[in-house]
Formats: sequence, C-alpha cells, structure tokens
Amino acid sequence: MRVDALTGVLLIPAIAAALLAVLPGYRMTARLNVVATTATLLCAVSLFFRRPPTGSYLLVDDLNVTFIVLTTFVGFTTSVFSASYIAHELETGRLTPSSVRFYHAMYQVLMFAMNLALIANNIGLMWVAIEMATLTTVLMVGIYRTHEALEAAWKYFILGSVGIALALFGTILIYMAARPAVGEGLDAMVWTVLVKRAGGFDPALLNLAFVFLLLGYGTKVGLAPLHAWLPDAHAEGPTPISAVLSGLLLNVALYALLRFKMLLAVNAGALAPGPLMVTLGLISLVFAAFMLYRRRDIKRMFAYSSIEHMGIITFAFGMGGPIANFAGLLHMTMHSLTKSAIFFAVGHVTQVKGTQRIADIGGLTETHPALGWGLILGVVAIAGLPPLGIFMSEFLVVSSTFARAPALAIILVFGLLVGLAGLFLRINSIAFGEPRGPSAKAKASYVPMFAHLAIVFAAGIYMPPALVVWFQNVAGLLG
Amino acid sequence: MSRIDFDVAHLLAGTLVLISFLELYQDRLYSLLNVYALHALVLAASVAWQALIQDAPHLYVTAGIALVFKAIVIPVTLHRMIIKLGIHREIEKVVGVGFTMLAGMGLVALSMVVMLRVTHNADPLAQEDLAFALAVVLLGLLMMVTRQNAVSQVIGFMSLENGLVLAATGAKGMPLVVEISVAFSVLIAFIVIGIFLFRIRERFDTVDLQALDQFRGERR
Amino acid sequence: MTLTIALACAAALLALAVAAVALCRFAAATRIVYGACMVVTAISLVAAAGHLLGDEPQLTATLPLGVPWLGSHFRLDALSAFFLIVVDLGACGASLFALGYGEHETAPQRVLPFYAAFLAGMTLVVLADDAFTFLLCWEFMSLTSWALVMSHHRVPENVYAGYVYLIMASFGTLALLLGFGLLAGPGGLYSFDAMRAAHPSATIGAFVLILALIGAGSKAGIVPLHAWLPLAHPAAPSHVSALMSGVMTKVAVYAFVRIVFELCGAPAWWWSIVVLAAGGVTAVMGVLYALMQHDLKRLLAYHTVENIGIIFIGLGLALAFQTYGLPFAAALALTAALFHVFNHSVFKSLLFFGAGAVLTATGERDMEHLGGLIHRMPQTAFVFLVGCAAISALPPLNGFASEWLTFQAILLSPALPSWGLKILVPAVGGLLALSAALAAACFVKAYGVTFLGRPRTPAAAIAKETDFFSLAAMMLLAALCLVAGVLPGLFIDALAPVNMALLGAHMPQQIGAPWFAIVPVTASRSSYDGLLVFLFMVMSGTLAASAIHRLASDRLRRAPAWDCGYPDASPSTQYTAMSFAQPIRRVFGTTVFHARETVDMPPPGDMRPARLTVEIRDLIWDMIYAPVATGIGIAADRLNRLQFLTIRQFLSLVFAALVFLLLVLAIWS
Amino acid sequence: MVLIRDLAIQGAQMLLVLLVAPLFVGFVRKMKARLLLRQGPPLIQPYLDLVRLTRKEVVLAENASWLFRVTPYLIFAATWVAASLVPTFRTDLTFSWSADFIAIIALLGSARFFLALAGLDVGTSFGGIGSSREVMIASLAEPAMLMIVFTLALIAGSTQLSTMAAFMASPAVGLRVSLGMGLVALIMVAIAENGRIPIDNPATHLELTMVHEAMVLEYSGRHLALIELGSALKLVLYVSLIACLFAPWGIESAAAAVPTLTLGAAAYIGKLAVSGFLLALFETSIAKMRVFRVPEYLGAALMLGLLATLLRFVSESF
Repeated sequence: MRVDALTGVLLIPAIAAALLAVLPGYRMTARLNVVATTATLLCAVSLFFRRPPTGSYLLVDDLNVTFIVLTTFVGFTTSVFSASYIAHELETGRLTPSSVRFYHAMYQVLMFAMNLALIANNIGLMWVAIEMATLTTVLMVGIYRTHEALEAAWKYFILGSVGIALALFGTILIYMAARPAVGEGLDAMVWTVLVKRAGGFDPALLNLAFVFLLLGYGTKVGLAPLHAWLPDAHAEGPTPISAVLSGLLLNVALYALLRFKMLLAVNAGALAPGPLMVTLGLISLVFAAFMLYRRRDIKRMFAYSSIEHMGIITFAFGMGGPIANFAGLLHMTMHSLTKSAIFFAVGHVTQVKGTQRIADIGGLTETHPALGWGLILGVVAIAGLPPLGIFMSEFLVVSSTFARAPALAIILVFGLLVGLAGLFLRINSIAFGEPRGPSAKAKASYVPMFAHLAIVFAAGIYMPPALVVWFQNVAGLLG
Repeated sequence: MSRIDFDVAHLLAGTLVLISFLELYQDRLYSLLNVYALHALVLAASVAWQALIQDAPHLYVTAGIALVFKAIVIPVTLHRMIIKLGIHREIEKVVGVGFTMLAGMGLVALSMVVMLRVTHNADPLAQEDLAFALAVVLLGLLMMVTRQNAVSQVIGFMSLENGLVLAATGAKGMPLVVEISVAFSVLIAFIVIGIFLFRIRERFDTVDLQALDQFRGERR
Repeated sequence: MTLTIALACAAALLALAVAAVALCRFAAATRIVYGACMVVTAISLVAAAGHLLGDEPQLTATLPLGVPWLGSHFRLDALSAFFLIVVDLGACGASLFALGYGEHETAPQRVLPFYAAFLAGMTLVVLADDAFTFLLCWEFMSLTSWALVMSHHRVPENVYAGYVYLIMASFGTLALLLGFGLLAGPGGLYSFDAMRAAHPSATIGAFVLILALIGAGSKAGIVPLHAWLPLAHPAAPSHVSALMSGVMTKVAVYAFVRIVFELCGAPAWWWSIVVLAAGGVTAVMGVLYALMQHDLKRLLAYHTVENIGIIFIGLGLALAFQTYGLPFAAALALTAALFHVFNHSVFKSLLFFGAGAVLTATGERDMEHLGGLIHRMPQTAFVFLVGCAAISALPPLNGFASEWLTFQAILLSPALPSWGLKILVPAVGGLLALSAALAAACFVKAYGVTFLGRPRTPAAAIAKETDFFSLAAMMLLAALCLVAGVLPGLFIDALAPVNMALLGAHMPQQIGAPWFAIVPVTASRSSYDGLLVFLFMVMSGTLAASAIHRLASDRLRRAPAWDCGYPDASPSTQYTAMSFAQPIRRVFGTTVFHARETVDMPPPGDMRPARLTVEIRDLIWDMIYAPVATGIGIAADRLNRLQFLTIRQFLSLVFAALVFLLLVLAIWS
Repeated sequence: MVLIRDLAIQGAQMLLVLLVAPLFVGFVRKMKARLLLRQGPPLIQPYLDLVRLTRKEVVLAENASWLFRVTPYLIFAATWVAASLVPTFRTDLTFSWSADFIAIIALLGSARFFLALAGLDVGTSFGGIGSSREVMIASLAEPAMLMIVFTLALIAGSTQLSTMAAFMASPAVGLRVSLGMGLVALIMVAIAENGRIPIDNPATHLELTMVHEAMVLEYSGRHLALIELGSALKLVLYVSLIACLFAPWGIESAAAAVPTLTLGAAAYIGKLAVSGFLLALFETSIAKMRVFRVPEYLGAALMLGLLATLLRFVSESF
C-alpha cells in the first residue's frame, strides 16, 4: 500500500510498538515513545491539509479528522507526562523494567488501535480496532498486579468483551440490513457506501442493529448503566492510562456510535436514535453526579466525572440540531483535554502524597502551589465554569435545549449543579485547609497539564474561525 | 436454494439453541465443558453446511477454527485448568435451574418475535439463522449472569460468541473480515483468560468471583 | 471612545491580574497592584461619568470573541454607564483603602491576582451586550470572588462559606442561563439586540421574570436566596467584602433591571406584586437577622440584604407604574431605586472599610470583644459614625434622600388601578418604614458597642488608629455621603437619561429648584432640601453653643461616672450587643427566629455563676437548605450502593438493559 | 421686602416655639399638680431650671468621648429645626418646603439616634438600659408615625405640612374613618415619643422604669439644659403637629396681615393650653405600664395607622 500521512498514522505506532517491545532501558524507550507519538501527531495534522483518497478500508473526512488530531495530540502529551510518571513508578518499584517495556509497547498498540478505529472506512475493521484497543487497555489496567488492579481488569475484560460482542452482532445486523440494498460483499460494510444507500435499508433491521450497537459501544462510552468497568479501570490502572481512557477511548467509542446514528438518521422508516441517546445521556449525567459525593478515591471520583460528561455529550448529540451538535463536538474536545490534564495533575498528586485516598490529601495549594492551582483550574474547567471551554459548550447545550424541551433542560441543569457541588465538596478538602500528607517537592513536568489547560482556556474565550467552520460542517454532517 | 439445504441449516441452528439450553442445565464444570465442546462441534457443522450451500469456501476456515479451537483446544485447556485449580465441586447457581430454563424460554421467544418482524425482502434462511443466533447470544449472556464461577462465565461468553459466528456465517456473502476478527477475538480472549485464570490462581487459589469481589474498589 | 476606554481598562485589569501572579513574590507587589488598580478604575470612572453626565448616545462594539458565529458584543448606554460608575467608584475606593490595608495581608499571592480579575469581571458584566458574554463575565466575577473568599482558607468556616457561595452562584447563573435560553429561542439569538427586537410572548416573559428574580436575586441576596451572603462576604478580606457587598450585589441589580425592564417584554399585572413582596420581605428579614448578630462584618452583610430589599421595592414600584402606563411615577420609583443603589454602594463600602480598620487594629470581628475604640481610633470612629448615620437614613445624609424618594413613590401609588397592588403597596410601605427604624436601632447597637463605652478586651484597649490610605479612602466616601445627601438634585438629574432609556420618561429637572431642593412632582406636593436642613442644623447648633458658652458657663470637670450611684468597676457590666438587642429580640425574635432565653439562676449559697443562654434558629435555613442537603445526601447514599455490586450483578444490568430495549422493539411498531 | 417679612415671620415662629416650649412643660406640670390637689411649681419653673443648669459647670464622666459632648447640641439643633418647620400660627413659612412631614419625622429620628448613642458612650449599665429600650420603642413608633403620615398625605395629596394644614382647614375634608384612626394613632405615638405616662415617666429615676432619663443620666450642666429644652421642644412640636393637622383653625395663610397673625398666635396658644390640660388629665388618670407591654401598645398604634392607610388606599370615600 502507498505510504502517505494516512498510513503513517497507522504505521508509526505499529513499528514503534514492535521496537518498544524489544528495546531495553526505560529512559530511551520513554524518549522513543514520545518521538513516535510526535511523529504520529505530525502525520495527523498534515491530514488537515492533504486529504488522501478514500479507500474501501480507510477513510478521512471532516468528522474523523477532528477525532484523529485530538487523539494523536492527547496521545503525544500523555506520552510526555507518562515519561516522568513512569520514572517515579520505577523508583518506587511499583513497576519492574520488564513491565515498563510491556507498558510502552502496549501504549503504542493502543494508539494504533484507536487511530485505526477512527480512520476505518469499514464497520468490521472498526470493530476489530476497538476490540484491540479494549484488550490492550485491559492488559494495562492490570499491570500493577495488585488485587484491586486484577479485579478491575477482570471486570473491565468481562464487561468490555460482552459489550464488544453485542457490537459485533449489531455490525452483522447492519450488514444484513445493507445486503439487499447494496448487494453482497465488501461494499455492504463500507461507510461511504452505506451512508449513501441507507435510505433503502430495512428499518426494522436497522433499529435492531442500533439497539445492539448502542449497548455495545455504549458500554465502551461508559454510559450508565453500562458504566461499571469505568471507575475501577481508571482508579487502578496507571494514571497515564486513566488519562488516555477518559480522554480518548471513550471518544472513539462515541465516534462509532455517531457514525451509526448518521445511518439511522438517513433512513426515514427507522426509529429516531435521538431519544435513546438523550435518555441514556441524562441517566448517566444525573447518576454520575450523585456518585461523586461518596467517593473516597480521587481517581475514581474523576472517572465518575468522565461518565457525567459522556452523558452530557451523548445528550447533546441526541438532541441534534446545528447548535447542539456543535456544542457536543466542542464539549467532547474540551472534555478530552481537560480530563487528561486533570489526570496529569492527579497522577503527580498521588505520587507526591503517596496515596489516592482523598482523606489523606489536603492543603495542596499550600504545599504544591503549581499542582494545587492546576488541579483547581482543571476542576473549575470540568465543572463548566468560565472562562474555560466547557462553559461555552454547556451554555450552548442548555440554552438551545431549554427553548426546545424545557423539562430535559431542567434535568440537565439539575445534574450539572449536583455534579458541581459534588466535585467542589472534595476539591475543597484536597486543595485547601490545613496541609495533610507529605509535602516533598514533586519531580514532575507540568508542561502537558498547563498546555492542555491553556488550550481549554483559549477556546473558552476565542475559537479560531477555521476550527469553527470545521465544527459547523461536522455538526451539519451529524444532522 | 433447495428445501433440503434450508432444513439442514435450520436443524443445525436449532440444535445449537438446544445445546445452549443444555449448557444452562449443567451444574458440573466437567459436564459443562463437554456440552460446550458439543456446542462448538455443532457450530462447526452448521458453518460448514453454510459454506457448502453458499459455496463460500472461506467459510470452511471458520468452520475449521470453530472445530479446532472451540471444540478441542479450549475445552481441553480448561479441563486441565480445572484439575490444576482443583475445582471439582458443584457450580453453585445463583438462581435455580427451573427459573433459568423459564428465562431461557422467554429469551428465545423474544428473539423470535424481534427477528420475525423483519420478514420482508430478506431471505427466510437468514431470518431463521439470525433468530437462532440471537437466541444463542442471549442464552450465553443469561448463563454469564446466572453463574458465579469464572470458568463457567468464560464458557458462557464463548457460547455467546458461537452465536455471533452463527449469525455471521448466516449472513450470506459477509466478507472474510468478520471471521478473521472473530477468530482473532477468540484467540485474544483465550490468551487473556488464560493469563487471568493463572494470575487469579496465584493470587487467590480459586476462580470464584466472590473472592474477587472482596477487592472491589474503595473497599479498603 | 468611552466604551473603548472602559474595555481597555478592563483589559488592563486582566493583564494586571496575570502580572500579579508573577509579581506577588516581591514585597512591593501590594502597593503596585492596588495602586495600578486605583488608577485604572479612576480613569474608567471619569470616562463613565463623562458619558452619563454628557448624556451621550449609546456606544457598541463587537469583538471576535465568545460564541464564534456571534462574537462578543459590548454596549455602553446610560444604564451601563451608571452602573459602571458605581462599580468603578467602589473599586477605586477599595483599591485606595487596600493600599494601606493590604499591607497586613499574610498571603498576598492569594488575593492580588483575583482582586484585579474580580474588578475586571464586574466591569465587563455591565458592558456585556449578549447572553454569552454576559454570563461569562458574570460567572467569572463569581469565580474570582470565590477565590477571594477562599483566600484565608485555613479557617474552616471560610472554606465552608466558599463552598456554599460557589453553589449558590452557579445556581443563579444556571437560572439566568435558562432565562436567556428562553429569550434566545431555539435559533440561538444570543445578542441582546435580537432579544430586544424579539418581543417575547407573555408566558416566556413570565418565566424569564421568575428566572431573573432567582438568578439575579440569589446574587443580590433576595430572601430566601440570601443564605450564602452573610457567610461569604465577611469571609473575604475587608476591602473585598466591601466590593462584594457594596458593588457586586449592585451588578446583580443591574442584571435584573437589564433583563426585566428591557429584554422580557411588556410586564404583566402580577410581576410588580412578586417583586414588591420579595423586596419588602427581604428588607425586614435582612435587618432582623442583622439585629441578632454580634459579628460586625456579618451584621453589615445582613444589612446589605436589607438595602437590596429596599432597592427591589423601588424596582417593583417602577414596574407597577410602568405596567399601568404611569411613566413619570415609574421614573420616580426607578430613580429612587438607582439612587439608593449608588448610596448603598458608597456607605456600605465605607462601613466595611471601617470594620476592616477595626479588624486590623484589634484582630477582632466580634463586637462583644470591642468597645471604647472612639478614644483609640478617633478618625475611624468619626467616619464610621457618618456611615452609620447614612445607612440609618438620617437627614441630611444620602441614605435618607433615596429612602425619601422611595416613600414619595409609594405615596403616588393610589393611582394604580390594581386591587392587589392597592392592598400590597401600603403594607410594603409599612415594611419599609419598619426596616428603616430597625436599621437605625441596629446601627446604634453596632456603633455603640464597637466604638463607645469602655474596651471589653485588652486588644481593644491598645488598638491603634489605622493607616493613612485607609483613612483617606474612608474620608472620601464619608464626604461623598454628605454631598449626595445635601445635593441629591444633581444625582437625580444625572439619572434622567437612564429613566429616559428604560421608561421613556424622567423626573422633572431638579437643578432649577431654589437652594438645590428636590421636587419629585410639584413643590406644593412634596419637596426636600438637604442643603437647607444641613445649614439650619449647623447654624442653630453653633448658635446655641456660642450663646451658652458666651453668656453662661463653659466650665467643665472630669469625674467618675455617676450611674445612679452604682459605679461599676468592670467593663463587662456594660451592655453587650446581645443584651442591647434583647428588647427587640423579645418583640420580633420569638416568632421570626424561635428565639428562646433560658436563665439558669443558682440558689443562694451555690457558687456556680448564673447563666443566661439565648437560642436562635435560622428558620429559612432549617426549612429550605437543610432539607435539600439531606435529600441529596440520602440519594447519594442510595445510589452509592451501585459502586459495590459484583461483576455478575453489573452484567445483569447490561443484560436487563438489552432485554428491555429488545422488548421495546418487539412492542414498538 | 416680602422676603424680609417672610424671614421675619419664620424667625418669629422659631423664637415662639423656643420660648413657649418650657412654658408648656411648666403648664402641664402645674395642671397635674392641681389635678392632684397640690400647689405645684410655678409656671416659669422650667425657665429657672434651664438658666440654673446653664450656669452650672459640666461634670463629665472620665471616659466620655467627644461624641458625648457634641450630642446635646445635635439634638437641640435637630429638634429645633424640626419644630420651627411645623406651622403654628401661619402656613407657607419661608423654609417650610425645605423639609416635609417625612423629613421632620426623620429629623426627630436622628436626634433620637444620637441620644441613644450618648447613652451608650460612658459605658454604664443604666445608659445601656435606656438606649436599648429607646430604640425598641422607636423601632415601633417610627413606622406607626410614617403610616399616619401616609394616611394624612394621601388624604391631603401632599406631604407638605403647609399644604396639608390648608387642606385640613378647607371644607373639602369631611369626616373620615381613616382620619379618626389616624388621630388616635398619632396621639398614641406622640405620647410614646415624648416618654409620657404610660410609656415612661419623666419625673422618676426608678432604674427599672425609666427610659429617657436613663439615657441622659450622665449629663449635667448646660448639656442637660439643652437636652431638656430639646425634649420640651419635641413635646411642643407634637402638640402643634396635632393642632395644625386636626385643629387647623386660626392658622393664617401667606396673605394674612400682622394683626390677624397675632390672632393666629393667640389661637395657637389657646390650643396649647387645651392640649396641655388634656395631657395632664390623661397622665393623672392612668398608670405606667410595664416596659414589655409597650410593644403591644405601639403595635396597636401601628395597626391603626396601617388600617387607616389601607382604607385610604382601597377607596376614596373613607
């Protein structure tokens, strides 16, 4: 196959993975990891400018290029963060050199899988990729081999595989639905074809398929009540993985859902996917908001906040319409950046304080000002307070919803408020008050965290017109 | 297609559902494993038959995978594992057999109803096939829900995947992609499960999930 | 041009905030930042004043910020110019005060950046002209003030106060957000111009009114949404308390006026009833709460609630008159409200500065530990006295002028046809009078216990007079209180453009009247001349003094206090704040606060001291806030069980969801 | 010319109230004594007291502050200004427009504010008792007063005392329920405000019963004289207020010539005499009430005022 930016996005991580699997020595491998992600990022960015032609397996269009760039970017920053994080883990001996090698290899495999899932033009291929991503993350969650880690990984594995299985069944059903209209063979699984012909599909089959896909990929998105794997996986895995999980993997699954939603949207006879997504979204939002109150583990708390935001995003896309879709996209981007930034901060916090228990962390702004204020800024952003990006998306979602469906908007607002109260209940005791826990200086690079926050901040006030046009196109595509 | 083709395919698919019921009924790991092997065997047969009547040779690969891996390798390995772990005691079900059976019936009925709504312009074979496949999937899920033992859960999961394979092969002319992915996922699943069971054993000499549940998050 | 200057000033403040982060490791940072803030706000103040007094046309600007396809609109019209004056005046005074006061700050890095940002936020709110920009700046203002409340975060009460504050602030913001969502409609017409053009339907208008009352009211401190205010305002450093109490609540009033009078269409008959009732209840409850306090800053915070009530009474009257097409009466009422906005921002800042000076001099906020400060800090005592007299609405100071106007507006209300209003307005008038009288009582208590009498603690006994800058700021504001009270006509005329813009009418020109008197309607109906009253009092006072000293004796001898022959040695025998309020507590408190006094009098021969304990319950908290909190707690506990299910149970959740959806499909057709 | 004449009249009024105030107090005392079949002090006794007090030196408590010394002058000034703006024998005084009814009430309020502060200044328990009770009484009396102002202002369509008096004198005003209620409430408030029996007893120094006296306990010499004069002025003010609102006969309008003015002054003196006698009669025939009965008393006044206003609002005919 021709080697261009598109294949680069796939090949670089694959090759890097192979290399990292064999190379010894954490320092070099960490660097190599960063280099690989950088290269991938550059390739992805170049996709903005040169669109490679659409094949029957790979595809780049307005919708997924946004996701690709976001994914590769967060992947890059996370690799930078993970370098300093893993170093500390080695010192404390929580990880052995061999497991670090495994970790780096898996990291690249994960990148590969996610990129593949995003640029796949074939629903089967996309399914394979997501399955792959799931399995790699399962392995990484279990990497610490503690009881809790194993239990989390096991739970993640079981629930994830079931979800994946359901998604596969849905995929098959889509094929079945497409076959009469498109004809047998490869074409019946190719996006670009499917979207064109979706009007002629059997609506009943489409509905059935969507139910399975919604539950299957919804499990990966972490929508309640399919969310169970998410908090533990975030809490027990290495923090960089938590960042990637929250920031990227959930998005990838959501991306898949959106694709299928577009299919249903084209077909007149099929049931509207909106209400289902709206319902699931609201359930997740309110549920996660209440779950924030009784959290004792800082990483698990932010995992629940991810569920909350996935709920908001799903809700926005479910509502549909140019403004809501725009808001959904914006919210997704902002959430990825903010949540990963928060996990960067949390990673350092847990390392300097030597614990994840909220009760043992206190007065962070006294002992580690940069870290503390960074964390606060992140929480302020994630809570939807201005002048950061999520405020804009929430503003658009709520205001555009209230005029259309007041009741829904009221529930939404209620969930947001409850969630905010829950978050600050904890963050107050973490960041303020008398310092608790050790106050040794953190050997950490704050660059990724503050880079993310800076972008989020800027986006909250000013969005470059090019990006806006981009988002508006995509919002139009989503219908 | 001729009448006989349809009948045989129908028969095999139906048998698969029946065997799923058998699995639900089993309450010893040994017998469960054996029944699962049978399940895989029938799957292989049905896939092969599909390959024959659709004259799609690549389906024979799938049939082969089903035969070799699911019907032989996995049961044997799990058998070993069980011996190694020394789980000879009964599977303590969460809910009684009777109820499980009833639920199974309900699920089969449900899958029929759901699938048969989709009658027009899709060939009847595919319809039946899908209906049975859905039934198998749901039964597998039911099994995962009603069993506590990790091994039996894994078996439930794999019979669920059998249902997927059935559906995939039933979908006429579905590209190779799917078989590959299925095999691939089975493989991965197998490895991961292996790793897991191994780890789990060295941690807590049992595969009973309740032992795992004690370490659920925030119970510190 | 003016708008450009104002925006530039806001930008400068933001830049200053960023710079402060870097600066605050240096000792001089405090002086630099506050000095710069003072200069910038002074510039903006002059510009705004010029715009309002010059009655210049409204200016608009659009920056490529905010919602992309909309941009962020800014607009400087009469209303925003007036509130910009209020904001900048308060900010300028606070910065001047802080030049001295800030030196005592232990952790300047937690105050300086947020202070400048806070000022910028308030400035931008009154300039914003589209929903997004407005809410952005609004919530930014709340957020920065939250950070300032948390600046002394080692005190658990402050953290708690900040928590409550943030939740209530977000609650208000979300209410406003919903309101704007209604006004903007599904099309998302977020600019205020579009909303003005839209003419929303009656139902939408009604919803928006309620939402605005909740949203702006929770920020302004309308009872029962006031709960955060007495917690948060005192927790911040005193100059910030002054800003939050004196200025930020006014920004909330601005939001209310902007939305209700301009954006949400023609008022329905019951709107004014809602607003009036809210205002009356707020005024009386606020002052009653204040009477029960003995923490000086919290007492002042509660008085903010009271004055907000008075302002909303004026706004409600204006709304009523506007509803029934009496523009001139409406103009009178609105003028009264806005004039009181200005006055309250002046004397409340002054009083909080005084409290801050006392706090730095003695380290005490609790009045029961103060006393006799008039001897130790005479100048502070004097300016604080002026503030007390002003807020107690005593002529010839400014507080009286605006309340007098409000009374005049009430006296115009028989012209209203609505029966509900006929009944309500006099009752509200009674509440207003009651709150005014109680306020006077409360400030007799506050001043008497804090500054008069004998010091109750060593700290109070050795207090030192506060520094030059603080005094300068307080003197300035005190002078302003007098000027605004003596020459109210100037201010009323300055408010004419605002009324013109909002109501299409304004009060008669006041400048023409002899001796700067103010004449709301006609001279034969009612008029008041602060200047003349002031001159009369000065004249007759000096006349009496000189006459007596000239003709009779001017000898004077110091001696122990007479006190009916019971000279009491210990200062603890003086009246305390609690004991001073006891008669009023017995009159009102038993019903409003379930106040109960229990006397524990030991029998003769028993050595233990007699005890008098007073229990006061905050019924609003107990009945509204506590249940909500417990409800959420219970819900959280219930749901939290889901964290601890086994894998199998989670699987069955997924399974159930699947089966459910399949059933739906099976039934759905 | 006219201006000078008006100024002269304004001055005359100021002097008149100043001079008549102690006399009125003396008259009331005399009446009370007579009603109790005692001889009683001579009418001019208050003047003598004032003169003696002004001659004496001031004995100032050690920790009394400047506020304590300024307050008497403030009180006197505020009360005097207020009293001089109430029409006694002539409406449309030169400066009457400078403060309307509400402003006059507020002036008295500020006098009370500073008196209460002075009570707290020395830091004695008696001062505290006096101030806290005084503000409690005021917190109810002032709203009641304002309600009465509302009623009258609504009837007369003005808060300008001259206009109100003129309106009350005119035939336009008939007998009105709200007027009656207003009168009763006004009398009740006046009694409370001036610390007369049954609210307070100006003649006692029993610590538990006194309010006003407790506040001024530390005052002596000229300060005390000014405060006494102030309270006398206040009493006269209320009496002339009632007179000019409810018995506006004989109050001449602007155009009146000097002889008629003297007539008006005579009428005013007459009214003072009558009301003084009635006050004395009332005070001798009733006992002082407990301090904590006062709220009920004033609450009643407040309710009356509110009721009057409500009636007034609801319909023109009441």
